[in-house]
Amino acid sequence: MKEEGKHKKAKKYGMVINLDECTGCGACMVACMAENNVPFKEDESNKLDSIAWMRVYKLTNGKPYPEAEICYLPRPCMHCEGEHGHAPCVSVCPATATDYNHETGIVSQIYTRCFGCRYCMVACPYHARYFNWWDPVWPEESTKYLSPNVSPRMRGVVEKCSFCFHRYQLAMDKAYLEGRTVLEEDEYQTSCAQACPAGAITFGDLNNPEHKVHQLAKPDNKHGGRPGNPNVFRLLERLGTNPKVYYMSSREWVRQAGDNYINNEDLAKNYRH
Amino acid sequence: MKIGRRSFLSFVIGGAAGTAITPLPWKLMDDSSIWSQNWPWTPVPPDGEYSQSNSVCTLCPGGCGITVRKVDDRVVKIEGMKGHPVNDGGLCLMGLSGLQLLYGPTRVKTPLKRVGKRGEGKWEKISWDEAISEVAKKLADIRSNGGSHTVGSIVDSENGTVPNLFKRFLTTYGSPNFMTMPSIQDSYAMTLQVMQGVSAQVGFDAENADFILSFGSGIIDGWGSPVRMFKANSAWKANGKKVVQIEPRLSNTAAKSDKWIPINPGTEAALALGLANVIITNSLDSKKISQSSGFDSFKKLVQNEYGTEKVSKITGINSATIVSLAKNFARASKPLAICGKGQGSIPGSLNEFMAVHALNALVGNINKEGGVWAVTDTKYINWPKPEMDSIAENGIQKERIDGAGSEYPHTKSLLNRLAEVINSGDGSLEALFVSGANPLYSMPDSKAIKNAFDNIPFIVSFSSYMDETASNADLILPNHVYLERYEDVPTPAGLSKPIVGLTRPVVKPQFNTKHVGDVVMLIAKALGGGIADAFPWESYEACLKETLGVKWDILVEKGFEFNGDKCILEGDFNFYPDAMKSLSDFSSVSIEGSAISYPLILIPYDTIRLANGYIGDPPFAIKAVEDTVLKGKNSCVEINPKTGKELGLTEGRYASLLTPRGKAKVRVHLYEGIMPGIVALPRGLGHTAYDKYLAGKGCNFNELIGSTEDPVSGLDEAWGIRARLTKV
Amino acid sequence: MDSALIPEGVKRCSFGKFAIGIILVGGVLLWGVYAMLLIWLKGLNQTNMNDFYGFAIWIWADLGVIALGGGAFFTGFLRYVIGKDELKNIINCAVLIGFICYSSALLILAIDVGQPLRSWFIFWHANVHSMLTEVAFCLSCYFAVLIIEYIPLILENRQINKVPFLHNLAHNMHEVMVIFAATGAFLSFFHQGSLGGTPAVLYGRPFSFREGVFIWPWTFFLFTWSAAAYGPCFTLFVTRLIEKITKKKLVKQNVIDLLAKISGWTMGTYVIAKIIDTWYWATVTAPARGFNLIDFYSNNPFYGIWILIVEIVVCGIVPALILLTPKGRNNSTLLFTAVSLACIGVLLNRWVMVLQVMAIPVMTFETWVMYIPSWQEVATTVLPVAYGIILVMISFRYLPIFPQERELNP
Amino acid sequence: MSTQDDKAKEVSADGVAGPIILFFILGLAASLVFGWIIFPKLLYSQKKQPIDFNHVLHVEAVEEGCESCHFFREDGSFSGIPKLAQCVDCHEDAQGEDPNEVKFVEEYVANGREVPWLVYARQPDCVFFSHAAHVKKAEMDCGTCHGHIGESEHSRVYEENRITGYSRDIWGKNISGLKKHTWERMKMDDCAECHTTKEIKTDVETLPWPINWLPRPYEKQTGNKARVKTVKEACFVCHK
Repeated sequence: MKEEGKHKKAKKYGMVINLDECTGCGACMVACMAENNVPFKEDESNKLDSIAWMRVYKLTNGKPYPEAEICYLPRPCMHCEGEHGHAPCVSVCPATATDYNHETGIVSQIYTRCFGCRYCMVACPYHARYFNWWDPVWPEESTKYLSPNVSPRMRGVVEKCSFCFHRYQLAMDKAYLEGRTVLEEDEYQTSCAQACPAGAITFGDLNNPEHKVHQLAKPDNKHGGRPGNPNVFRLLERLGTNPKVYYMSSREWVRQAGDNYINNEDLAKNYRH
Repeated sequence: MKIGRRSFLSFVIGGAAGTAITPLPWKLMDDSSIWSQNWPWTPVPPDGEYSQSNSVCTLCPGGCGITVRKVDDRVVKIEGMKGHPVNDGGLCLMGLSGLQLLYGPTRVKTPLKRVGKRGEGKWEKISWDEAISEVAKKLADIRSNGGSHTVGSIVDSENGTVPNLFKRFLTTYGSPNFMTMPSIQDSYAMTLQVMQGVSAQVGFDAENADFILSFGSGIIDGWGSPVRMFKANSAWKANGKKVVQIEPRLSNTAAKSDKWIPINPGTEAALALGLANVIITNSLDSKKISQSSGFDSFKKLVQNEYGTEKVSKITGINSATIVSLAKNFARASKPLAICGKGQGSIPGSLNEFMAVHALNALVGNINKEGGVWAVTDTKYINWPKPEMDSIAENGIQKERIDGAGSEYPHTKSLLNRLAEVINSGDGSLEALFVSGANPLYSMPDSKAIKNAFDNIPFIVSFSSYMDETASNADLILPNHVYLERYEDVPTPAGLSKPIVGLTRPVVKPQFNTKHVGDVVMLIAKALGGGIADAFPWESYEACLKETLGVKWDILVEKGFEFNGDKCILEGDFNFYPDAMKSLSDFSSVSIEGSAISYPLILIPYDTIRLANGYIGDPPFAIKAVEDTVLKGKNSCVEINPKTGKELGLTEGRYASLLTPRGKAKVRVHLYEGIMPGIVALPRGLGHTAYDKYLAGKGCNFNELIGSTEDPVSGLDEAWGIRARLTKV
Repeated sequence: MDSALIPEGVKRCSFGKFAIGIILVGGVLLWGVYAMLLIWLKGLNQTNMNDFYGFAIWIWADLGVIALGGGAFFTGFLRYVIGKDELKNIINCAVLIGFICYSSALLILAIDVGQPLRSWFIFWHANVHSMLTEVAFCLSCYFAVLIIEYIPLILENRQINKVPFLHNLAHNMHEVMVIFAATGAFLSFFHQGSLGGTPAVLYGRPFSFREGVFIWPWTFFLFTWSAAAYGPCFTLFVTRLIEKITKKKLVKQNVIDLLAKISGWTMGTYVIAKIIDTWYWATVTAPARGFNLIDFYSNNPFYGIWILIVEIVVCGIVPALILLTPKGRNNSTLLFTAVSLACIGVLLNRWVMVLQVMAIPVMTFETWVMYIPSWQEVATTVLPVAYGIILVMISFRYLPIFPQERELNP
Repeated sequence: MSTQDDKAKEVSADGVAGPIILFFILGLAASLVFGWIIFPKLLYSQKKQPIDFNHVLHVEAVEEGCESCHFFREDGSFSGIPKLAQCVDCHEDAQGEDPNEVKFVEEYVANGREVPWLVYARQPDCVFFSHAAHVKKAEMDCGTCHGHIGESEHSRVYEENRITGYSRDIWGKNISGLKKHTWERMKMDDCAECHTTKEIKTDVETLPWPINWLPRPYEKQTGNKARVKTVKEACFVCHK
């Protein structure tokens, strides 16, 4: 009973990214960097050590010219729920520097608690977690544009997308002042969703039937949030990470690229039982 | 002795035991960890009062509305302005990283005077008074020696108050050499001129079209007003509208289109005429438009010369595809054909533009909903005609150095010819102003441009950034960046409804810079006489206020304003102007280089993540560039795996790219999305100036290509160049 | 020069020779220390780790030395708890190796974390769900136990032992050692297991993920068991090595034989369990996540199926069979081959469970990532080896590590 | 350690135990003195506020108590220490003879320079503290965290931890870390004290008049009680 009541109340912020509309322009990446004081260094072309909370991947269908197709896939932190909040990265952190918030469904990362063991990075199959290998250095004048809402990270800690949680905090502050405790859908939007020039990113409460994300993804909470919309999929659904970022594509090969399948496997049967 | 040692030990042990029960070790342990949590070299952004202000982004001709988020007097974020007619909340990655241009290390912080050799990077800081009197003195000398027509200026476009101040200045000074950076807008304007007899800008009612046929235009790669096109693209997707992309490479636009049709590059005009043939032959053309003049000649041309089989051979597209494409296009209720490759920085072949425009006319979408509109300039600049003295009168009668208006009577500016004219000694410039442009980087055949600039004794840059042109100037008079200044923003590229926007200072100028408009006026005033009298305004801001008149208040409040309804110019459509006659034996727009020594064809490609105009990529944007585009210090070229196999080149290999104009060391990226035999290189890399986050990364496409004059317009029509790729 | 410190009745090389040895190895040690300081001062950018390779050579070395150091707890367990009395003749060596391995592991961890000054957060803000927390707690506790086990050994130095109090203390400590040995065995069981759990709980990584019993994945038990099997092999390996270098017989063959036999049995059972685990993983666990076994071993320049064969057959079944046959145990060369193979096998297993896990792309649109350690990483990994060699040299020279030495070398 | 201790006992028969115990006690005493008295003095540097501020005087002069100067902005953010512009509303020119006011007007108002106040309660950059949540939603008094600062007539000395750079108020005056009042320490555990233990009911009945009279659609809909209780799963509540 109690569990049920709790469930009703809990929000589950998530995203639906329409891959048909995503143009791969990279605005989400930069909007995120600018919003979250993400540092940069002289050479960022080695993507193995380039911090990008939001990273846009380029997918190909593997066919030769001229049948080749490409699709872009923006990848923020998936804010996995796993089973009951046991996100792959959260349960492994030895110092409780990251947690799963049951009230919002957001996976946090506390930079000042993190001591840099990087176990969470190993645990995350999405490569959504980034380590500060270098001291973040801003050119002299450039520190002026740093936002006070997100603390700059120091060398030696892990960081990742927070679904712009500070925007939630600021919106809540305003709500409190106005005597409210509930936010409207547009009061809390992530920087990437707001910036996307193609309008491909939708953000909101997956548990709220009035929110657009819920209507698009039709998540089935009884079955680990599985999407009810046949064009919607999640990355690595079969691992049971229960991510809160849903992708939408009308193309079969794109949907299949979201997960691993062994040859001749009956896809539908295997994980939609 | 023994006791001493034991006593000491005992003292130490007592001390250790005692210390353990004092706060000392525990507090130190805690504090040292806290110290590691806020190392003094990690910045702590100060909090303060939040505020927002609206403005317009001018980093590209897109004209997006922006909302700037501030904390006290610091700008901390730039976002798209909700409800703005161009971008309604969205913003591209360049616009989003604008703060790095405002506060970035690439800014020129005070007027600089060259002390070393040109381009050596040795500067002396000077005051504004010194700087202005230096320019004025130089110009006064040139003028008194009868050389007023040898002073020129290069600005980004001809629209808006700032370019017009330059123009006015040159006019009253006595020079016709007002030059602008080339773009497809020039070709489109000329097409409208030639085929419709109107002097107008082109506008696309893209949002309302339902079948978009793009001849290589990078709809989502930065063509037109980028964010507006992104939005249109999403709307097409949502409403099931069709997009067909024709180009030899699977660009992002091609990837997002409903159908990608690879074509032999340079043969787009032939395809357009081939499609016209199918449409006319099947009587799918708009009956009303076929009454237009020249239709019969046009019909004859396409039916005789552009039969489907022949076009198929020229373009490499199979006949069935051509026929079905033509039929689908003609049968759509609001079809729209567009051209201008990539982001549209190369004007291109006028024949191609005319052929595509004819295609639009055939399906009757000129000045119709979802079609191509000829829109008037926003004529809000109505300054009184200046008084001209005799030197000025004389000077402006002289021929322009680039031959625009004389050799090519319809063309306004031909910057692409400047280098050759100067280098061949056919003309010379004594002084050059460059504002809002970086020709040394972004004009094709950079080497020739550099040589030409070396022959100009006095170059003044008004750049806010240490770009390639500024670093090769004699004097830099840094402008405020767009977040620090007022300026009108004329109708964004390709917009069907003319609007005017206002960019305004959201922060105080961060450095010792001055508005370029003010500087031009100050120079004019220092020169005195009629030149000074032509600028009666107290300051640029006063000039702008007066110019905009009643619009000023609205612009200050809203940030943008529509420019009336009567903006469409009709004109009489002519299907077969003289200029089109050369199409009778057309197969491909010419390309430089011999096929024997250069077996491959090099084409540029544009991506929205790389800026290739006046502004270089700020750090955030360059960070967003994929590692298949830029790897370490090298650009990656895209080649088909088949081509790779023939050349023995594998993924990631270093290779040497050679063209008749230059060479570069590149890395290979094998890509199934490109036609075999073609090499594609991204534009926007290979800067040598700006800051360390941009300089020295990759190679500049413009160093590898030359410019080819379009026989009709004189504009640059080069779409590629022959090339060789070898292992290193 | 230092003859007064050398145990009575044994011969040691000249001090000069010893000093040269120490200096040579000390040079390597200093190189490692230099690299370590570089890493502490400049940060982990000195390594070749990256966002895809969050764990690298160090964590492998960590898991490796802890597995090899497993001889300490298992021999202790056999000697004190089970009562295999003969093993008293090799227990000192096992304890010494254990001490070296565990102190090395802790040192490596201190280098490996991004914020060493905050590493105590693992205790203060412990997350009980994390395998690493369990590892940290058990590792520190067990290290304390090892210190306690090592102290009496130091106290047996000829000079120290002259002090009556210390002599008595050593004696008394030996008496109660059974308690520590039992505690050590218990702690070891858990942290070896937790280390096994470390990769196996990563359900986002189908290569390392294992299902399990209650809260423990199978590798929890596999790691413990493998440490029990392979740890004593390392003890034997080091003993043999010291024997070879000093050209002396130090432990009687029956002791060696007993330990080798027990090791053989544990290894044999381990290999069987490992095969079952691998089979279940390859046919049930991985396919359920969309992976064929061969997916984990193809499309990359290094990690081929050979790795599985070497680990299970060459370094598992083969040494187990040798150790299980009296002939194999009694043949010096065969025995040495077997223990060497065993050591390689367990190191390979740990490598695979740490490094290969990260090399494998999980998202379909990613590719394998290869990694080569930087010199700083190599130096810091060699550092504990050098330190270990020095400690062995000193301990062997001044402490009665091998009780049978005098008897065997009259 | 214990071995030495035992050893000391053992050799006491020899008559050397005396000095050994003495030295042990000496060592113990010295370290205690150092750790408890000298160390805190060394750890903190003392800084004076630029202007000696009289809260009492100001509270008397204003109408809305603390919120007259420390107010909420419309966007829900809290203004914190007043900016110069705010002070200038009253202190365009010196109103009295007080040397502090004169100094303030001459040095800061005249030059348009902000006063570099040292903020006793300044939390580290990683901490997100919502005044709105505490003051508006939970209706807590300023004093719960800030103590009786409103009743101070002088600005006390600001003590800064030399290692961390924080105000001493975060750790608390007492070097042992113990406190008597809620406002005496502002470490994370002190926040957690409230956040993990108190289940504060904001059911309609429990709220003071007139709030209990107002309709509260959210709680009604969901039957939820607002909670302070943030267990371990709520790092982001207070961190940024």
